[in-house]
Amino acid sequence: MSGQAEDLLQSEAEPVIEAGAVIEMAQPIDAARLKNILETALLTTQEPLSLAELKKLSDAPVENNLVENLLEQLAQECAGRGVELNRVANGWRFRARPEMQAYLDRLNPQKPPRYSRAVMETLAIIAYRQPVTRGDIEEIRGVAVSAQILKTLEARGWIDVIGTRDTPGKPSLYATTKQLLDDLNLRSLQELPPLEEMNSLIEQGEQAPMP
Amino acid sequence: MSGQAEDLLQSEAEPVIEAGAVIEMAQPIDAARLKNILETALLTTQEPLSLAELKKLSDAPVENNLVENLLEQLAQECAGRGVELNRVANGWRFRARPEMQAYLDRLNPQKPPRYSRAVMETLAIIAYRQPVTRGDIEEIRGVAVSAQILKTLEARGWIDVIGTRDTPGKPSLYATTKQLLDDLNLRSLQELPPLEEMNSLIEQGEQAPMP
Amino acid sequence: MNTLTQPIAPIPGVRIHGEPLLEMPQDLYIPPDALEVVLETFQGPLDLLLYLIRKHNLDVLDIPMAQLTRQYMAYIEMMQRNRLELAAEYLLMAAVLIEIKSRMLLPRPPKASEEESTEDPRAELMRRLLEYEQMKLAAQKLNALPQVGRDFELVQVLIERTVGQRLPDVAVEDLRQAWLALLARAKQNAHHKVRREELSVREQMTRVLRQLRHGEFEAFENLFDAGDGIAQLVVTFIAILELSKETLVEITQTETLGNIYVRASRRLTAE
Repeated sequence: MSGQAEDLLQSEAEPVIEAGAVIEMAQPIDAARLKNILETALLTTQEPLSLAELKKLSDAPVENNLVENLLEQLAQECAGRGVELNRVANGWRFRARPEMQAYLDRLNPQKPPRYSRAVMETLAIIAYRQPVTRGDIEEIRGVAVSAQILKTLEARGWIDVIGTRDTPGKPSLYATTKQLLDDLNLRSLQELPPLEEMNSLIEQGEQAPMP
Repeated sequence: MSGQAEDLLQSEAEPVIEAGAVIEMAQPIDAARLKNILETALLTTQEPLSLAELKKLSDAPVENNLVENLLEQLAQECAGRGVELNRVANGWRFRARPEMQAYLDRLNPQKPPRYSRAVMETLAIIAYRQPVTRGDIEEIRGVAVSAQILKTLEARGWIDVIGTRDTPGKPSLYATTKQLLDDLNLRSLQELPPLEEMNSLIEQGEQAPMP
Repeated sequence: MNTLTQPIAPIPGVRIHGEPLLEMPQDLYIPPDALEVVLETFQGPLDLLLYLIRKHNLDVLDIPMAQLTRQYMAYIEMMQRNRLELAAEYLLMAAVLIEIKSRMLLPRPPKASEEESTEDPRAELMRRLLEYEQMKLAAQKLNALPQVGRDFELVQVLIERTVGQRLPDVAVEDLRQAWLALLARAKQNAHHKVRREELSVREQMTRVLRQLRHGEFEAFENLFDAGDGIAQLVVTFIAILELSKETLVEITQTETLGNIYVRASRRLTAE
């Protein structure tokens, strides 16, 4: 490993720096080189690097001032570029300028997140059985339904509380909203897949197609 | 339909399809700005970006040539810096030069494990003899190959099953992935170290074609 | 005393080149208790054979079988002596070596059966050794290539995605799948009756309840939209009856044939 690194270094035109090599005393700090190393470290790390950490990158002991100067230089060199070097609470870090995000989003065909099965089943029950209480949903699903699930769907604007049932505890009654229909590109709930058809699907094959 | 296609063709050089907006002349591509955006995208993404992806970063349709020129410029601008822009199997990406590793290790002492000889020999056989079955690998190594070894390489994303051999038991055929090439900073299998010329005896038709 | 110094004394009966076992290749001699480690350093019988061949500068293409077999057997014996669990491949290889050696002792048959029997019995072993060695070297070179994370790092500058994170997309198909899953489970549990139900009624129930949300009485006829077709009006009527049945609404009529009023169940709206 280290032998290999050495080989690589030797074949470079640049002067050789050996990891952990003892630097001759009183060797002047090569500021340009240190700046290079600082930049590389900051470019490869997403978390901010503190001054103390950055100082570790120098082979010879180095003043805070010098490191900070180099960092300022690096920051200035970012003028007009898509990234900038910021000083934040925990240290220094590069980040992409916010106006670049629109472009970078084009690259991120991140798979859209998916709702959990619990969320989808809850939504399905509310859609097909509205208005329902949380208790109703739990009865059909056979398991507890966390408040978080209902909150998620409410925050999305897909369900809301349209009243309470007149039973002990006065549970809220949930129904789906027009927003859900819009988002599903439906004109009315009746355009949801009919339940009977699904029933037959289940009956035919023992193995239900699971989501 | 065809009218629409025509419109699209006519406005080819135009930036965006704004309903009703009449854009007079073909807007020239701002190369400096595009280079900026390309650089930012590459700096913020660890995975290599393909030319097709990079072209999406331009507001107006752009030639491969132009993008490649800009990438070459970016690569050249890295001269003397601690990072470099490389072309690998899956596209373009920045990396820190290996000679920086000794410094970066000071900040982040955890290193991925070095793989055992068994793992590396298995990988080598898959790389140079692909596609191969587990049986093929065992035949060459002269020992059983544990499922764990193959799993390790699969989990790392370096090999995958590309089919089965049509023999009893239908053994899986393993091959290396582009990810392996990316991780070794290579563009293609041909950039792997050439196999050692063994004595001519072995080459009497036994030698598998080299990838 | 003498018996306790056994590691220093030559292991009886095991001789290589006429030398006691202790004189085995220097770097290969290991105290018996460390043998396990050595065994692990070999990737198998081919690796061990290659070591013995390379160590003694033997030509793979012209392996002196007697010598090689003797060394190999000594090694195996040493492993067994120390009761190390010996992989079957090592023993198999011993058998192969002995077989080759014995075949070489036999007089070569005349050229009668061309191909097969005139072939040097060592050929197959040589082929395997060379092929293994080739891959072994390739593995070393492969391992020497700079590897991401180990020998170099990738650049990754932070990009803050401040704008609201992407919300999951849901399609009708997802709802259908969710319901199918519920059905499948209900079927297993057997006690859930999934009745056939008119969604339109449910939809109207929701609409009416929404309309009554203010808690005040609403004229019965206001709950209907005259623009709806007859079928829709019937559905709305059924919805109101269903709501009443579920005590979600109160229906009152102060006088016979007078106006009918509907409101959300009183206790229901009083918080």
